[in-house]
Amino acid sequence: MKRYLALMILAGVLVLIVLNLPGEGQKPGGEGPEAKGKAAGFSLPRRQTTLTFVERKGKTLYDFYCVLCHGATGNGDGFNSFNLTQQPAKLADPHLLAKLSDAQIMAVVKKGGAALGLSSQMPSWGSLFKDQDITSLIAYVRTLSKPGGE
Amino acid sequence: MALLVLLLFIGQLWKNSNPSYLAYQKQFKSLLIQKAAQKSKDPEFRFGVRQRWIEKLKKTDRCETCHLGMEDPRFQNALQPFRSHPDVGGHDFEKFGCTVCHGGQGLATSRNDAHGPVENWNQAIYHQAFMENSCGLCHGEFIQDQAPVLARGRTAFQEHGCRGCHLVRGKERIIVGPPLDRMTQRVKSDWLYRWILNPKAYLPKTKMPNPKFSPQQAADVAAVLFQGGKSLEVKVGQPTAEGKKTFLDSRCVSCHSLEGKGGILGPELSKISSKMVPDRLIRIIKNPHELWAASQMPIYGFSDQEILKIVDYLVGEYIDLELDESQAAAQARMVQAGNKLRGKELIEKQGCTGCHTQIEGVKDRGEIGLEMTAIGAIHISHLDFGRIRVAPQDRTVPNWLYNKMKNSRLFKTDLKMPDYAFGDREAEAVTTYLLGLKGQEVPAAFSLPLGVKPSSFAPQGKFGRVVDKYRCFTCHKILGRGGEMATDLTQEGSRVHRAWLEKFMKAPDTIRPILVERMPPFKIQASEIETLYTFFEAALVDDRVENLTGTIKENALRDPALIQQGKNLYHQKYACQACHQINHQGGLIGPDLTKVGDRLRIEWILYYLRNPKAFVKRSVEPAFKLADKEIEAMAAFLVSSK
Amino acid sequence: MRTDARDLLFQNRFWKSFVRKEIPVNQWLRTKILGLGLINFYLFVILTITGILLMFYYTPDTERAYQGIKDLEYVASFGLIFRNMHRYAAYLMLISVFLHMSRVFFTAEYREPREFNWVTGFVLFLCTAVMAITGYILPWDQKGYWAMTITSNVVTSAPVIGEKLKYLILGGNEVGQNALVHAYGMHVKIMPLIIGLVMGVHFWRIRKDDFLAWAVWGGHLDFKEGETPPAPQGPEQGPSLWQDIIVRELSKFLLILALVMGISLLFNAPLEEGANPSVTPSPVKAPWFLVGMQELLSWGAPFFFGVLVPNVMIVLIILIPYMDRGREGIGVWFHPSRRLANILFTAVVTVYLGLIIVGQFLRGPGWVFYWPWQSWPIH
Amino acid sequence: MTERQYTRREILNRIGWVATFGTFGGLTAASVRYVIPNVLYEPSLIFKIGRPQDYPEGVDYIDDKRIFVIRQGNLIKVVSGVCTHLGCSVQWAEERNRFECPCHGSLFNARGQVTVGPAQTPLSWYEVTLTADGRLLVDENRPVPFQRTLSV
Repeated sequence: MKRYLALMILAGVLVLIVLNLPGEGQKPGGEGPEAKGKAAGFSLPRRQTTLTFVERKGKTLYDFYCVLCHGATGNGDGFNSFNLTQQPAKLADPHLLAKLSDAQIMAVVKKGGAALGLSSQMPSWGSLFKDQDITSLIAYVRTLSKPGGE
Repeated sequence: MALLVLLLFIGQLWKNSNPSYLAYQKQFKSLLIQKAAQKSKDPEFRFGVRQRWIEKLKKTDRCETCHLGMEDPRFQNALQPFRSHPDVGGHDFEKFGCTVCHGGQGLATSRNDAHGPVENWNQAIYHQAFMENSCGLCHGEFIQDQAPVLARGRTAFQEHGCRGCHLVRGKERIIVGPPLDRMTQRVKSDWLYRWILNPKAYLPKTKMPNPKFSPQQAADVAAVLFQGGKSLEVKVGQPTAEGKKTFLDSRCVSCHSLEGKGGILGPELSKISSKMVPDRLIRIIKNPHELWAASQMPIYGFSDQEILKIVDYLVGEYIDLELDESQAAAQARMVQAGNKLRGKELIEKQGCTGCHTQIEGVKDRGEIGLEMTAIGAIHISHLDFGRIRVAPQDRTVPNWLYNKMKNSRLFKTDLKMPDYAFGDREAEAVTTYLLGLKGQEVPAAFSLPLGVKPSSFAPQGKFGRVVDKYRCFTCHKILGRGGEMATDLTQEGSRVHRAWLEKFMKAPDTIRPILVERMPPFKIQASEIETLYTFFEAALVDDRVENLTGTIKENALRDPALIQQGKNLYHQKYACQACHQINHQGGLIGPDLTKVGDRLRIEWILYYLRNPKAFVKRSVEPAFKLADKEIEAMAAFLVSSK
Repeated sequence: MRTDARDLLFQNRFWKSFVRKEIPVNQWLRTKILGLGLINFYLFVILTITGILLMFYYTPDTERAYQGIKDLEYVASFGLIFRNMHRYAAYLMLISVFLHMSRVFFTAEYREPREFNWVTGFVLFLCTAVMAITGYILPWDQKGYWAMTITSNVVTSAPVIGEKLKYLILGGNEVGQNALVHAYGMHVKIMPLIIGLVMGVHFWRIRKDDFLAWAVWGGHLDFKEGETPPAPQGPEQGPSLWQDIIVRELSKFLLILALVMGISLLFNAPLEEGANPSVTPSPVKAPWFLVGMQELLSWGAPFFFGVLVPNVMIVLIILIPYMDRGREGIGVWFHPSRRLANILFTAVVTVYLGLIIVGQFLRGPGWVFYWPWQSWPIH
Repeated sequence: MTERQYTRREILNRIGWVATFGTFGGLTAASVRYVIPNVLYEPSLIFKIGRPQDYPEGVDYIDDKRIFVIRQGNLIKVVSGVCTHLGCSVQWAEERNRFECPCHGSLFNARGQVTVGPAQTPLSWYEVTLTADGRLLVDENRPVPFQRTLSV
């Protein structure tokens, strides 16, 4: 009798273990659930999920240097654009950006417009920016033409 | 039964051989094989825990057990946890590990335990918005460009006078608000009442927080503040066109705002008549320093007549149109009837003295708030979430601080702390700064202060008096001290011609069309200009520029061919007109170059063209790397346009 | 032949030397004493083995102890399981030692000639408790640190020697590196040694005292000690008898092992944050088996509740066999003649259990009483 | 041999015993596995030593890692700086073109082979590779023959 009882208890324990096991593993790749329980008035810090670290780095540069002519949204409507004889490129234009390869954009930024037969009012930034900076700049510029991008 | 034991043991084997990170590692390996498919070589991959042990920091980080693509550029755009870490300039993972910057539990090898928040580890991984708090750990307080959010947070912490109530060891207490003596001679009582009730209603940009008083409490407090003798009655005349012209010509809006437009340094003026007693306005314009030593306002040197005209204009024109006279009268009566005893108690209890001095009959109780020396390392159990229910995964120190910044009375209503009502951006910045206050130091080998420590440059003597009178530091920076609004004058002696300076000081004109703020015309005396230039010439020079003096061939620069060459360079090759104006032609980004030869010394132009970033680090000017010949031609062209 | 091997295994002098010839070993399997003594021993074996294993990763250093435990939890193969087993076996042992003691009390087995074994047994119980307390602080987490802090403060309430005693236990004035090393030394060196020795005495006395009271063997009350017992009933003495006994004990051991492993598989041993003297958790709770004491102390009068009551209890319990000299009901469960004693014992135990429950589950921050359905104020 | 009929009881018994010893055996094995550490609190044997351009032509010694980095043109090699005799740090004698051990006078030629002295085995050459971000990665777990070099 006692033995059977013990067996049954143990069997129960085993069942429990089996039930418990799947909870241990985790599914990879998943981001945790975004803030579920939002209490009234309690807010969570903003998450800039749209931009990666590299793109954010590009944005800092863009917002300091490029924005003056190319405009904050890349529409070529920076406040200085109205003083230019040739309008700056509309970087938010998906057709334009689709045509340009990274290498081409890199070349324009590096050597300036004049060297490539474009507007000479686009200066060359090659001696100011490192290639890495330009890469991040390009990454950010590419987000401008994406729908829903910043 | 023995079988059961064996089963259990097998269960244990299973549990042991299936740590949660294994799934990630298997996934990573298959990714690796995919990425290496072309190379026809099987990638090497070792299963198991990966650990970085940073002995000097006492950190053991096992993050890379799952974050496997950290250093592999092929995983630049991979999904987490495999994405490669972006380059952060010289931060070797071998030297620093992960958690020293990111927080979280480095020892753990499962996602929840490592990222947190979990009960047995106080520090959860930092939210992206607060990441910069860790920069200060090694790079010190004054890190600026590399950690803009942190820098903003530090400035906000300072400017909003947090230090007045919160002790932070190693930082001096700064009282940021104006002294509140002789209020009867300064402001109207009904305005004072409204101000105390809600400062932002009158001046949306004010740094003064809302103390959240009830109307009765506000009246009590105003009653205490509103004392100090009778003010002088001044007969205010009709506003005149003359007064308006003086007011506008003096460019008061460089610092003061009118209906939210204009400068940010001084208070709003558009409703000034509802606030100030005219006599006080006169005294302020005459000599603000006498009334408040820390005032940033310069002494203009107006004649009494001019001042009266300005005040007539201000009082007559800038009235509060929304103000209901009868209501104002009622408010004034409320203040008169206010209970001074209760008001005094409130002032002392709520910590008004953290920002304001010289309140009659009120003692400063020092820092009455929580000590903040190590607020960034505070334990979550010390923070009261009060009536707010928060999901466990959001129950973190940063989230608490962040929400407190946005609404200081969120968690509890009966608190002393006034409501700063920061917006998202400011709240993030201040939280980041607070999280950076960890009250601990990194080993000396890790300490690498960045940024510029604010300098304590304090000129003495004649020059010092002039600088003090006109409060040059409000806008200009000299040798590391002063505001950002106008040009850094540290190399001014090397930069400009004396004749230009004299002319400019008497009647300043626009150099940079882009800026709203303008140098005000101070009515400065010739002797004072002399003092300024003497000091500029003697002390504020740069030898790199001065050393060029002997090498310049003045005659060669007057060669018309060279000038023409420079002109071509200016207009065609480098298209300088994209940003600079000459005779109203060109862009608005850089300074106006019309007659620049009158303004700038030739040495300066030559040196500046070599490297525009040499002096102004934050200049947006592209570095063209001009050839020496080109520089000469360009300089010749610029000088020629006198 | 296999039977030879079996004979060699079971039918030898080694097993027989355990008991005197006259003892009716064949009754062993029929006794109603639950076999708790040996269960304790098995748990002790499990604890020793897992304990030795844990020492491979543990360093008694305030800087490294906690990390060692984290290593066990996160990176050492089987580390988590061994730690869990150690922790839960310890709890089980505390409980089963206590049950063993209760069994002896309820069957009045402590009477002559087994008075001394009651004493050694009780000493073993105390030693187990000390092991549990010292083991509790070794992970150097918040729980252990603060449990040690309040335990050491309870000690100070002892008259005259209180402060000195605390100084001795902690090896200093505060809970720090020395306290940890002291606890470690006690836990892995001194206490195992003492327990081993006392256990030896306990076992030796068991054999010397003919294991159990006669009544337990067969219920023949009319036989006096030392007389030749009646002819064995049931299975013959011989290889099969010993085999049955050993198989049963082995099964029991496996059962215990399975229980310990099962619990360890399901629940991870608690580990709080690393010790942090600047953060006092509220409420600070002693280890669960001492929470009753803490509850007592919370009523005030530290000397009375913290020193007098427990010490008097200890002395009383030790003296039980010397006070109760009756001869009736030895070896019988709940003999009617001992009703009062049994009720008294049960009452004391129940009260202490109640205190533990109140202290553990119904006390919130500031040691304020909360019902389980009331939520604690969060601060 | 005659077929022996096992009763169910016997079979169960047999299984029971096997399981029991299996468990004990398994636990023992687990204990052994447990004692082998999975992570080490010691400097990693695989480490990065900066970029190739950090190393000028010639022999460089990295103090805390006790290795020599040798650069010849665009070839880079890494040799252990630990004397194979008793573990002293050997020194590079530029003018004599050899490694010298200050403790017992062992001498190794530029290839790391013993020329003189108590040391018996040559200094070992370690594998060095370039990481994806262009830094040198030394793996002390992998001795390589002298001929193996990294060209950058």
